[in-house]
Amino acid sequence: MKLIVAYIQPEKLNAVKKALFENDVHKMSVTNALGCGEQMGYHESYRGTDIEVNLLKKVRLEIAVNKEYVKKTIGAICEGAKTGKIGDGKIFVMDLVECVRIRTGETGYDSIG
Amino acid sequence: MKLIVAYIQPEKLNAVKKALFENDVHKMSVTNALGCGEQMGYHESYRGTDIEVNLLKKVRLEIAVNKEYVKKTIGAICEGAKTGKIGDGKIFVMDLVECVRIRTGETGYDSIG
Amino acid sequence: MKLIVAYIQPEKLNAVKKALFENDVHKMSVTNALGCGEQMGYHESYRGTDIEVNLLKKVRLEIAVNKEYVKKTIGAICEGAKTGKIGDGKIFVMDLVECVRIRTGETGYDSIG
Amino acid sequence: MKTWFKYMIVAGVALAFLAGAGEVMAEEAAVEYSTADIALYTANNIWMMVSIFLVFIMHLGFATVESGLTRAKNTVNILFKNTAIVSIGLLTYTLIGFNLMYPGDSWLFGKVLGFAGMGLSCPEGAAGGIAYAGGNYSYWTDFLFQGMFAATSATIVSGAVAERIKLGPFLIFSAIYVMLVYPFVGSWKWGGGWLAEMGFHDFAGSTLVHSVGGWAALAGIILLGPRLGKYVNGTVKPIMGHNMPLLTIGAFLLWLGWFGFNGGSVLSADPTAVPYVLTTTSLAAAAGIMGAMIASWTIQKKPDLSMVLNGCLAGLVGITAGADILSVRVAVLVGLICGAIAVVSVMTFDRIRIDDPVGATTVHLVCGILGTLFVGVFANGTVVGEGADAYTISLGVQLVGIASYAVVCFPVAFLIFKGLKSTVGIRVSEDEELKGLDIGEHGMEAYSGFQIFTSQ
Amino acid sequence: MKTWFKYMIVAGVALAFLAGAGEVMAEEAAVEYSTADIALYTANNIWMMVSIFLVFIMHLGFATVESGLTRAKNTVNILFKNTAIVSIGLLTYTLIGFNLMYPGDSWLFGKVLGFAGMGLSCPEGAAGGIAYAGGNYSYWTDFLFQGMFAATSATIVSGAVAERIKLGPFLIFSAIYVMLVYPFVGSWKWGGGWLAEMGFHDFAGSTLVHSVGGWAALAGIILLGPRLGKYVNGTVKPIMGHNMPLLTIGAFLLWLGWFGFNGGSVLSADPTAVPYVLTTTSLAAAAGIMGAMIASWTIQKKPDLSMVLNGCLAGLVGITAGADILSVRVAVLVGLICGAIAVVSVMTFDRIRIDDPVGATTVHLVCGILGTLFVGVFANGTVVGEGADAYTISLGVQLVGIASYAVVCFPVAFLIFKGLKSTVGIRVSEDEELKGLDIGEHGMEAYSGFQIFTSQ
Amino acid sequence: MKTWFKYMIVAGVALAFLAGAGEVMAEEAAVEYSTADIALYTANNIWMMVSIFLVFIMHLGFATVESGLTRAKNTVNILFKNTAIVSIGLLTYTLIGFNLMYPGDSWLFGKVLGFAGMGLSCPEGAAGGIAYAGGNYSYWTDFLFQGMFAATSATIVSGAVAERIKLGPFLIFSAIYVMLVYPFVGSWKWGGGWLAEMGFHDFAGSTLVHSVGGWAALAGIILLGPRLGKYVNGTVKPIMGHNMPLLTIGAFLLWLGWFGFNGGSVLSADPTAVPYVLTTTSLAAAAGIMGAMIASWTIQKKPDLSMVLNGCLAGLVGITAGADILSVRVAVLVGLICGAIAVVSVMTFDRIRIDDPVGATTVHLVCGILGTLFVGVFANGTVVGEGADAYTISLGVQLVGIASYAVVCFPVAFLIFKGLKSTVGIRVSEDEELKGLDIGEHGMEAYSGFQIFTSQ
Ligand SMILES: Nc1ncnc2c1ncn2[C@@H]1O[C@H](COP(=O)(O)OP(=O)(O)O)[C@@H](O)[C@H]1O
Ligand SMILES: Nc1ncnc2c1ncn2[C@@H]1O[C@H](COP(=O)(O)OP(=O)(O)O)[C@@H](O)[C@H]1O
Ligand SMILES: Nc1ncnc2c1ncn2[C@@H]1O[C@H](COP(=O)(O)OP(=O)(O)O)[C@@H](O)[C@H]1O
Repeated sequence: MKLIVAYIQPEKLNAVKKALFENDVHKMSVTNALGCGEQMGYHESYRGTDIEVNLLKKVRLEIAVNKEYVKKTIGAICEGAKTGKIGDGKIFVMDLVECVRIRTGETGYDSIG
Repeated sequence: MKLIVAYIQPEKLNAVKKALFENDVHKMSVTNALGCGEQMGYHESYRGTDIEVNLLKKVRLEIAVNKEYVKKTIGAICEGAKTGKIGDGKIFVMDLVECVRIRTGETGYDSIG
Repeated sequence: MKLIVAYIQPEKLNAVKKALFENDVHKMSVTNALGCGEQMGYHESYRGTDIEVNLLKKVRLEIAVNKEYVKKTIGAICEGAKTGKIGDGKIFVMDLVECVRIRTGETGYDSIG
Repeated sequence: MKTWFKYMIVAGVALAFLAGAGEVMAEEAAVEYSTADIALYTANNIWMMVSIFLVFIMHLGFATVESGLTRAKNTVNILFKNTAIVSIGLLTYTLIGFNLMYPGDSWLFGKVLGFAGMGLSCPEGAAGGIAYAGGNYSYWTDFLFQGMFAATSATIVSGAVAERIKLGPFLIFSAIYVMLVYPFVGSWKWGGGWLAEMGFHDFAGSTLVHSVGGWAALAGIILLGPRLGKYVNGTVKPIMGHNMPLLTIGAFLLWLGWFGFNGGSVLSADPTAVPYVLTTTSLAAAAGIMGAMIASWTIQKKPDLSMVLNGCLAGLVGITAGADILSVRVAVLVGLICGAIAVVSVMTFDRIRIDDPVGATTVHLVCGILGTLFVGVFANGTVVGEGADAYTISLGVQLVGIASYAVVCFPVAFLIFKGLKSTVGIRVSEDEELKGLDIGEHGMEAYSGFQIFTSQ
Repeated sequence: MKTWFKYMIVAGVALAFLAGAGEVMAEEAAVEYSTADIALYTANNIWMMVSIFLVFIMHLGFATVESGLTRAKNTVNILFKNTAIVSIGLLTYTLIGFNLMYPGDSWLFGKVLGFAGMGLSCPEGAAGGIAYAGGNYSYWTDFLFQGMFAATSATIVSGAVAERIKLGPFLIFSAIYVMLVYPFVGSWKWGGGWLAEMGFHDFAGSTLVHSVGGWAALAGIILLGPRLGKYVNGTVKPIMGHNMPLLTIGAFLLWLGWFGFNGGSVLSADPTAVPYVLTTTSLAAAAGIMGAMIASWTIQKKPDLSMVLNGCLAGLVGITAGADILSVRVAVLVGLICGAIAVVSVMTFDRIRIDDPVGATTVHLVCGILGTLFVGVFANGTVVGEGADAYTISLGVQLVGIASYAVVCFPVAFLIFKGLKSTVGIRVSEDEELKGLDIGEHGMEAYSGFQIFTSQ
Repeated sequence: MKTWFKYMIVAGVALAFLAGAGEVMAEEAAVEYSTADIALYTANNIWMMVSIFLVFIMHLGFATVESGLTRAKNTVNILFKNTAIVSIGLLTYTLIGFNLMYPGDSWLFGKVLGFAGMGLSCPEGAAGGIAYAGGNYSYWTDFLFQGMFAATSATIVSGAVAERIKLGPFLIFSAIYVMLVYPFVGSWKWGGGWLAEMGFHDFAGSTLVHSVGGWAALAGIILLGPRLGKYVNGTVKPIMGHNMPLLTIGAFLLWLGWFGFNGGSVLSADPTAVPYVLTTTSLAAAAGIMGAMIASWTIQKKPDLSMVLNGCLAGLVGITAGADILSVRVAVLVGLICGAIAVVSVMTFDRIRIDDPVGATTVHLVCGILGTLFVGVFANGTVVGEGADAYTISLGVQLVGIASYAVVCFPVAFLIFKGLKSTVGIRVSEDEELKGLDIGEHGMEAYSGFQIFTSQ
């Protein structure tokens, strides 16, 4: 089991969700985040004082999947989120030692989906 | 050391906290998240246009614990969050390679609690 | 590759960012979180009813780094966030199995930075 | 889909039409008035129109105070209720309320119940104009001023029962209360009924408007029970209001509106009486803030903005019964007392499990009663009015007045709510309450896109 | 940096000065008026000043309604536009607009186009005072009341084209429209032009203000196209407004303002006529809420606050043309119809890909036309006015009026927008639209620090 | 718990009572006035009452502007301060202020300091009514209008010292300033003191109200020092305001209020003078927006909403001294200049480490001085008034006026703040400043449930 964390552009969330659904990944968790990466920030100016904003708005996805879904999931995220422009985002994959479905107490393989 | 991530229903946060405290788990971090799972979304309608909301409000807990606390922690979360209804949530467990308490620089076992 | 998660005091974010930049760590993701730790909460009172707030505002950093950066990163976070007072925060380190740059499809070592 | 409810609305609207909100346009009368008479009449009427606007804006004040003091997830619902009430209030007042409250000579039953017929009908010519109210305002001004007032009493209830009441039943309650109950009991004093004859003094409605709303609020709260999460294992948990700027906007708008509520109740632009009323009103509001500030700082250790603004409103409700006759010094005293008591009262209601999210029972019921009482205490023996209409204020009569509204309004409101409870139900499901009434009743959110913790 | 734009502003301002907003201060005239005359005049003038304030506050109403119904990321931009328009409107009206709209005898071309010269010039003595308008108001009151009105028509456009239009071009459009188009077509009726002579009845501007703004809104929407993400693969996606309390504040302020918009349009403080207008206005608003509530509850299953508040405004726009002559019963009917139609119209515009975030075309154009029509339907044959100025209302003339505004305003607005589109462009870049115009056009955020999802 | 502070409040309130806010109710006088006289008097008085309401609503305007321009974590505190000031202002004005500012003949020391006794006492009969002010308004109207004005000067300070000042000491400062300093220096001109005799012209208070508040703001800022995080390693860091809609609501409400602030300062409903003042006021506001827009767009590249709204207020403050006598063209010019200068001034204060979160020193002090100066520049030689009271405006006297307020208000405010600083302290702890004053001073949050980044 793996835990996949992805940072994408906020406006790509719907496209990514669609791509994931099409790849049979239906469960995920989403938070909003600020990201600092290759993408240049932009300048805001407030009352005449300049400020460089380099924490840009991003959406963070967290998806737990069984092994055989890892590739599909990564692929789907890339498919939905890729524009080729700086700022498209990153995907991180970690090992998941255990998973529990609170409702039933199920663990492991079955509890993920 | 393990890092436990749990998604629960927002209104269960207090109950989970209580259960954790009773099991001697006093430290945790909380964020709000949107989740997409087995639970059906609901329909909102805005100015006559229907929208299916399938990202539901959830609370995300992140708890770092030493090995002997893993079971207790999972148990406490389940105890506080379980209603038996769809949407109760999930718990994910990962290996924690290192932990540092910033204030003192302590690492490892002692730094967790 | 490691994934470093750190909880720090909100007002230390800029100092931590600066310290990270000085250590050549330029990429990170930030979310706001609520934390419960050693730090005592404070009391709010609303319309005459007391409430103990023990979920305090924190900032959560998530930074993926290559092995040789782990120490530097942890050091930089401590440098920027440390005041010696309770509530300074924690750093958690996990193994990162894989990393993908969505824009280019690059993976592994190169995709992190 | 609550079909039954829509049909009731449609039926009500239809009824309104059949009944005929028929009016006769005023034609110019034959009597001649001097330019000076007309000028004074015009000025007086302008003042009353300004008062209409001020009372109107109180509805926005209520909407914002109530939504500010409740949670983000119930905001749309509260705004909706306040919007709907203005509509229901004005339309039912057009249809029935105005003629029920001001029956003129058409008393049906002693001086307790009268009715001058359905719909509006402006007397022709000067009778609906300069002669209508001694050159103080015209028929239409009268109607609109009283109509704006009427909706207020129902709005008071809205905040008290917020965050758990079903929308449909609440609107039905409001319609009945504002269409029938408020005008009926209002006629006792302002319509020239039995309490007016007894010499009950309630200048602008500490009792007639505020307590009348307050009793209904209390009945609603008792039948609904507290919000989920308010009382856990015997301890009181605060449920915080989500938007203090909204609350503050509302409180200032209410104070502003009170200038018309009290000032307009002089029913002429008398340059001595009206500004005097405005002065006592303002000083009571200012003293209400001060009283609540002292009380809150003492009891709660840190001064609570929501309490202080409740104190301001408490001072305003408290002075409403006697704004015309109490001295400046007494006005300040009334404000101080009401402001301080507001703080204690909010905390007390909380403790005795009367869960009132916005403090409506405190502000409108407790301070409404107090204000009416203070008239008897501080102005006992004062002669009000001239000639045949003159009466002497007495504490006894004030108590009779307060009691008579209590024994009618509370039971009637209780019965209406009880009836609704045992038929269509008045409380939303637990699940809906947790998710919020905005999603449950309206399928929309108040702050789309904002990240809001709804763990409570 | 859009240098060209700043130069245009500077040029405009300079022009204003060269042209000379020159006025002559009134000196006391020789004619004697009685104290009674002066008192009546003073009272009338006070009423008109109150109306000025009420119409002024409508601009805040528009600003809050429009920002409430759009997304958080475009809020600064909308507030900015509404602020700028008030400024542009008043300054251009000073320079040109007032004398273009009220040419007096200075007709240049039939009774179609007139101009009484640049700048303001108050007639000396009583001619600019008590004698200026039969003792109803003075020159300066007239100017300010009409000036506050003028900016309204441009503000209507602002909401419809929100979330995608470039700031500079929008301001240029507004300046042209409010400086030239609105006064030009307004002179046809209110300036005593050809439509006034034909007997077209538009009491306070269902057509002259609201449709004039509405046509421009429609032209802008068509040329801009829908917002990104509104239509995806042929289906309509809702883009939710971000702040329902703001919307509600705005709707109540607009209703409040309408008391001055309609009540002030009586152009005197007549104690019968003005409160009558206030009554029909209020009842139409209340019925608009009711109509929209029934429609929304029926069609959408759950009652939508934003629709109900649009319904309120729809009722207000609908009654504006005939608030002075329609009966109370008809006023309620007009409100009900407009309110219900507002719901259907908003949904219909959405379906036919007219992406209007705030429903301006529905409220101001559709209901503006309907309101003007209803005058012809329900008051056909009514004689308005006295003596030489009297005219008989007819459905035919109402249709002519509606059509004549349509055939001028829509094409002219279309041409101006088209011209801007093919020169400087009118739509922000896709990237800016995604990030929000607050960052793009103003480099700042409306809610700094708040966590807001901008995935849409 | 700051016991000492509560005792001071209690003491103050008690003092008020002992001193006796005693008034004598007016009884009808023997003199007969014609209906026409009464009608005119009634109309005039209505206008002044409307002005009271407008000035009152400015307090809500200040509350919302100030909270909009500061951070979410200090919102409750700012709203609290503004609420408390209205209360303190009205109560102390009742007790002492009114009679200190308008001593009548009770001058104690030259024409520099006078005092007509504690509390309010309305002259009996017509002397407190129609004869009180030549039939323009009654005693109570006078008191309430001036009382609403008074609190304004303290409110100005509130924004400038926001986000770091301790609540208790601020309230003490405000009480002293509004009770003693403002009325004392105000008597010099409006109370008929030495500056009035010299022919100093300050129509509605560019200097008497705005600079008086502005000087205190400056003193407070200097003694408090900048907010944490504003100046880091010698560079200026912006600290963004958290709510632009709130700011916009506030700015529009202030403009609205200014209609009463300036329009009411005519002190009668004169149908020529009042609307003329409303016109210059509005055009200066509109031009202020325009001036700031041009300046902001040029200097900052993107037009900043907060600057433009500051520009609007700058124009309003600028015209306040001469709204009655400057020509329309000059009014526009004054607005343009003040608006443009506001932008530069805000940026300059920032650079010289005067950390004023809301731009109060710019708007009220800089533009207050400018406005007073412009009267001398553009109206030099103009004769104001008639008969014995007539005086000629001169730049020299204007400078004397400006200087005399500077040399009294700044040092006095500085001393009061200094006294507080060296006794109870005026600045909250660093820790409290980081967490926010809402938690620190009030133990509550403004936006419960909302996710807000407080990294700054
Ligand atoms: N090493 C990292 N650790 C944590 N988050 C990262 C890291 N690299 C990128 N991110 C996240 O991904 C987002 C996009 O990264 P960026 O480098 O701008 O994209 P791209 O690689 O497409 O140019 C960042 O804003 C940040 O939120
Ligand atoms: N595979 C997953 N990856 C990430 N988050 C998940 C996953 N499965 C569930 N979740 C989170 O848990 C929440 C509850 O899941 P759900 O399937 O609705 O609960 P249940 O299993 O009790 O029916 C989801 O809303 C989501 O936030
Ligand atoms: N075991 C843990 N699991 C998850 N989060 C933790 C844990 N311990 C600490 N934290 C996070 O770190 C923050 C600071 O912890 P705290 O114990 O108050 O700091 P310190 O160790 O400096 O006294 C907490 O508010 C919480 O967000």
